[in-house]
Amino acid sequence: MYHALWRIRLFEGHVQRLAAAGEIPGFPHLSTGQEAVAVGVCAHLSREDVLFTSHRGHGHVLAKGSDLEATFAEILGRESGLCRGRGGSMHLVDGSNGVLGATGVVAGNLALAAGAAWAAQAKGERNISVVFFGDGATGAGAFHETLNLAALWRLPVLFVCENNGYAEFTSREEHSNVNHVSSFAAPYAISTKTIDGNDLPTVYEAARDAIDLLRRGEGPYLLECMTFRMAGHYVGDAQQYRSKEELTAVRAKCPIERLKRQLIELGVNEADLDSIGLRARQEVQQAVERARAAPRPDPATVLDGVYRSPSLNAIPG
Amino acid sequence: MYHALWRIRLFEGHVQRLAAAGEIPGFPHLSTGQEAVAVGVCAHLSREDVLFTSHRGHGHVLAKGSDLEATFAEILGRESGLCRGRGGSMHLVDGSNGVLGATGVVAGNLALAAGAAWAAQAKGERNISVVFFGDGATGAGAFHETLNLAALWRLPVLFVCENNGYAEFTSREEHSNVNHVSSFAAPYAISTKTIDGNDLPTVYEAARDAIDLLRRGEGPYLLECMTFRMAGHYVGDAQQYRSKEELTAVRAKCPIERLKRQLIELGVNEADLDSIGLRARQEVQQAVERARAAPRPDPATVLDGVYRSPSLNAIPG
Amino acid sequence: MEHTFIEILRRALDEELARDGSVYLLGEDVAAGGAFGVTRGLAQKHGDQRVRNTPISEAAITGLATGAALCGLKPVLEIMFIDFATLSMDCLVNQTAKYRYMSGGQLAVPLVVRTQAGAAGGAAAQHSQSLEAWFIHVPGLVVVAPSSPAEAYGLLKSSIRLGEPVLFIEHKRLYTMKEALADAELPPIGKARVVRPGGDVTLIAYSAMVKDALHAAEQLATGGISVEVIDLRTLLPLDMATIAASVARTHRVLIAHEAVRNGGVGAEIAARIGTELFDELDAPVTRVGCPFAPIPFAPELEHALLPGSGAIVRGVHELLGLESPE
Amino acid sequence: MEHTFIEILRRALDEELARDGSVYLLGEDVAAGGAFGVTRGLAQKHGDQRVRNTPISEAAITGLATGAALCGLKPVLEIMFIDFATLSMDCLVNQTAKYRYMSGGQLAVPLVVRTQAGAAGGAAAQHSQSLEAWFIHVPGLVVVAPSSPAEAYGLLKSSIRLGEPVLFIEHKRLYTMKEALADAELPPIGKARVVRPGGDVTLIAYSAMVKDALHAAEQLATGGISVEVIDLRTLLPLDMATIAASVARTHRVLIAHEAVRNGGVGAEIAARIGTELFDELDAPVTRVGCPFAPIPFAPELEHALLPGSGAIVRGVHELLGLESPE
Ligand SMILES: Cc1ncc(C[n+]2csc(CCOP(=O)(O)OP(=O)(O)O)c2C)c(N)n1
Ligand SMILES: Cc1ncc(C[n+]2csc(CCOP(=O)(O)OP(=O)(O)O)c2C)c(N)n1
Ligand SMILES: [Mg+2]
Ligand SMILES: [Mg+2]
Repeated sequence: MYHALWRIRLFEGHVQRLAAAGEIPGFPHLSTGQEAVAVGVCAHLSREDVLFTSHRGHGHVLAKGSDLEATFAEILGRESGLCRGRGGSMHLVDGSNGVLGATGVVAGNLALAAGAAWAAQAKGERNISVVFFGDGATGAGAFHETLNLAALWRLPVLFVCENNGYAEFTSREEHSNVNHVSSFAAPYAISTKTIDGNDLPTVYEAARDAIDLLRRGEGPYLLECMTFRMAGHYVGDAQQYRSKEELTAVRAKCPIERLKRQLIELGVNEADLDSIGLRARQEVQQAVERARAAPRPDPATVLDGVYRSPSLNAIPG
Repeated sequence: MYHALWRIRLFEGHVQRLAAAGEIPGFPHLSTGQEAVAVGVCAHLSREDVLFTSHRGHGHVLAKGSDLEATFAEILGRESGLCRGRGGSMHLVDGSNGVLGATGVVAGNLALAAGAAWAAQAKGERNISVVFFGDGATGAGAFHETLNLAALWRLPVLFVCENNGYAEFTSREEHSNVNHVSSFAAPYAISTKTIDGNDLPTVYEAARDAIDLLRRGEGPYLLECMTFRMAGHYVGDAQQYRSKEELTAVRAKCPIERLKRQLIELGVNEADLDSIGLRARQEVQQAVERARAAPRPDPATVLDGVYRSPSLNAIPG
Repeated sequence: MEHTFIEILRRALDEELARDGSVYLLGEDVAAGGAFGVTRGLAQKHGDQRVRNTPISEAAITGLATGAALCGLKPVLEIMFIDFATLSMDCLVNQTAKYRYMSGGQLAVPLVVRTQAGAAGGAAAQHSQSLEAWFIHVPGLVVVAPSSPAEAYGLLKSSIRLGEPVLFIEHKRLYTMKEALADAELPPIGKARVVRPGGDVTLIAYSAMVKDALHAAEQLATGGISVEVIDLRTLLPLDMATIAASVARTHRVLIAHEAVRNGGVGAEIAARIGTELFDELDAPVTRVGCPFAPIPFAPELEHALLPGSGAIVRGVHELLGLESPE
Repeated sequence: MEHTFIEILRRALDEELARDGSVYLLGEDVAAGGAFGVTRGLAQKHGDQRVRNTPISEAAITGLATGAALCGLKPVLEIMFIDFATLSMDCLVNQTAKYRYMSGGQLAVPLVVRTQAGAAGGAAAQHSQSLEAWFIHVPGLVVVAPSSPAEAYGLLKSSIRLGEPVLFIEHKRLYTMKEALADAELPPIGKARVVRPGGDVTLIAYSAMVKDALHAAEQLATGGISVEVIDLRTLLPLDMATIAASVARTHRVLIAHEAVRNGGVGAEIAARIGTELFDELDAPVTRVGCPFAPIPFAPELEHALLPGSGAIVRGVHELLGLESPE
């Protein structure tokens, strides 16, 4: 999992670099600093379990096991990307791997995740549905409507809130009086827990317990992971709204450094860890280069695939 | 207030009778059985305090002091109605009396009520804003978004939920695992109370305390009034989904009968109470007859008043 | 034997539930029969897992149905009034409609959203709207608006089997209309039909307005004017071929719908006819639609505002340069 | 001296905040300057009560602003992307737009909803839409779409002072456009303007498409084709008088907008021209708009899909029956 953390961290590093260089369209949102949540939760998911995420979803998709190159190619807008370049950073979908989608709409995927859980329940499958979202999403009505439905129908859906204390440039205090997202679960008697999202072992265990409960049909579950955005809201955000002290403090909380220290204390030898990091570095580097070399979509195909049937696709204007 | 309860009860009786007779357009929703909430809360409101309500709002409008005849005329769709026949039962507005409106959209007025409270706060006025809504409205995201905002901005708004255990034909249990609407206030640390909405003295005192708190700038407040719908969801609803026993039990809980017994116990003489009822009966009867005799809107004016300026009103098609 | 629009919708849903185990109904009060009784008895027959009540959460139930559709169910969601589809717009427009395209074809959303629209009997401004025009502007959606019970039966089944997100619009004024069920095969989505042949004017309508169009055509026939009435059936996609064939014979077109005329579906149809059939037109395309105001409550006002067969007759007379009787 | 679109919006808001104590700004991150910096510094200058951050609650903040407008404030609400106005539709359409009419004229909603629309730079399917067509279909609303900084300055001020609910649409591609501020008096809402006079073709556009229209007109001029460019400024109400005066001279019309062509604002304009100016037209009204697909992410695809000056030039050549160069 140390390796998985690095894959995400380095992947996001390349996104940052190439976005700044103008090679990546749009305005990607990095998950740098929040990797432990993605890795700790997805460690318990099978391919059949479905995952939904938000605008800050690169890490979740990689942690679920999607291909580095195809994911990066999508963020570059290439034909070899997960969505053939149609989706982009905020709309990653990898159906064959159970990644049913990121969304650019805050709280936009919560109800869809509940719907996927409903489908599993209806078909009598034991798969679960997981959705990642930010603390800002709790201001949206869809969050509360979905909690009510999920509790009422006992849906096997895991709501994972990455509470990083900010929504864009505005801190949590200005968004709500509610400090802990987990407190929204109480009225519905939804199982919930607030944990340190920067500590991988903690996330791993909490997610395991939550998912066991879901597989027993005792869902839903709301897992609040306290974490920190090490980068800006999106690539290019100068973060004037955050003090130097705050940013240094955040860096000190780096989940990767932390796991490294823990592993070393457990007797793992540092050189081995560094070589794991190095391996990740090479993998990501190579995937990124392959993605950058991949062909761009053919403009002639721009109107294809709005509908399945060509007759419908022929709609003019 | 005994008189006020009767005014509403009898008013709704006429609505029921004339709707059944086809004299009232649309599908009016009666507040029969829920009168004590309207009367107990509105007793503490001045003309300057603003009121918003739902599709089941006749009683609230009357309790706020709007004219019997003009209110009934609106429900009949007459030119002399509060909204000149443009609004109808679900869209009663009496601006001069602080009734800023009913709505046909469940939970549709909650945020507007918060906005009115914001205006009062911004202007430094001590007026408050009150909004009545049903338990079903708590399934709507707007309810939760508004609670968050009201708490965050400390708005002087009183949320009064009439929890009658039903949303249309579906009982509370099928709408939510949350039995008490007041429990939604906890995460926001909003002051709240669940009371017996069929007991006028209880409602009166609870509303007084809540409104005192709002006037001190310590708002918002969520007041949950447990009550019962003595009629169907709308006039014409056969209520097959409710058992005979249930309906008899509900009738036994009649807030008017209950207040009468209490007053008699307090030594008020029954004849006086009956004469109050009789007076209300006559008032309402006369108002209804005058409203029925009132002129209908002139079809030639149908396009007027979409905008203030005639140039805008001239928009074709 | 004749059935009402409501009975026939119920029968179509009943048959699809029986035919395909992946079809599920959900919506407010649907297990209790629904606000208009369309789903009455279906929960008892197919079980409360197949026909499920939801809370009053239009946004979430639209998302729920979309997510379930992504995972193999074929949900049929009821939004009680199209006026409340305003609460579903984010999901329908930003997610449901775009999923197939945004995912590069990986995922589809086989979802039917049944909703009820139109003005009648003092339902007033928030329960009477006709908002279909918004949806024909959204790539990825299909919009169906049946004009009679028999039409609704076939079109609802075709919609459920289409495999795309379909907005299925039922007009409240048609709910009590009776018709016998002709056992034809299911109508294809995207094909209009000529309901009444005629040679002088092409009259294009859909939903409840088809009734008014036929009524107007009757009246006009007595005056020796032969009107061809086209029922669009689907508003997205639009069947221009059927329209073109008719206009090539009549050279005169009137488009009628109940929705507000400004920015309505009729605008798109008129614009396309004006461009694609420019040389065929002997007179300006005429549109009949609701004047620019919310639907008022009072019956006199509602009646004065709503377009009907009278407005169509006047429009046709205008189109032919004739004096209207009244 | 020149200012960007963003700077000029800021100045207009700043001046209105100073001029009228009942003007309040609210929206997500507006006190922090807003996602695009439009409101930068205004909270510091006018206080955080006048310029207020809100949670991510598009539905509730639209209702909040509407309720406040009913009680004497003149809120200016920012919805960060028009794509998220989908979450405001219930309130805007069912309440805000109808309040004046439904209340029989008792109440008004002096509210401006500023929002940002259009495609650019890979913002992708959920951050690139042009949805103005929905709103011209809603009686009670006013829809304004400025085409340049100077225009935005006057139109925003006029919108704030109008006393009606106004949807004010800013195109993201215009935000960095620079222009000097001509100290003219404020433009009236509802009047279009001729941006470039010409005799051969009337080219109708709005918002960012006016730039492309002018660019196309330049190109066409070199080919000896004289194009009159009209900037609509307001989409609801529509200024048909200005359009009619132009068409009476040119007899040829092209309407261009970035929004999806099907069911777009251009449909209504084309339909009205086709009816009201039938005898003036020497050629079919041509519409240039986005083909029927969501906005794709990849630059090549986005570019291929979006209409621009090239499409306009081709359209004008078609309109004149000329072979297009390419
Ligand atoms: C419905 C909606 N409103 C506004 C936005 C603009 N926006 C994008 S991200 C964001 C902040 C989200 O904060 P949070 O949910 O905490 O996620 P984080 O960015 O912190 O991971 C906002 C307001 C949006 N994408 N969707
Ligand atoms: C947004 C919305 N969805 C659905 C409806 C249809 N509807 C009207 S009343 C009602 C039930 C409301 O229940 P509740 O809020 O408890 O109020 P009550 O009728 O019990 O007073 C429903 C679903 C509506 N008016 N608005
Ligand atoms: Mg956050
Ligand atoms: Mg109720």
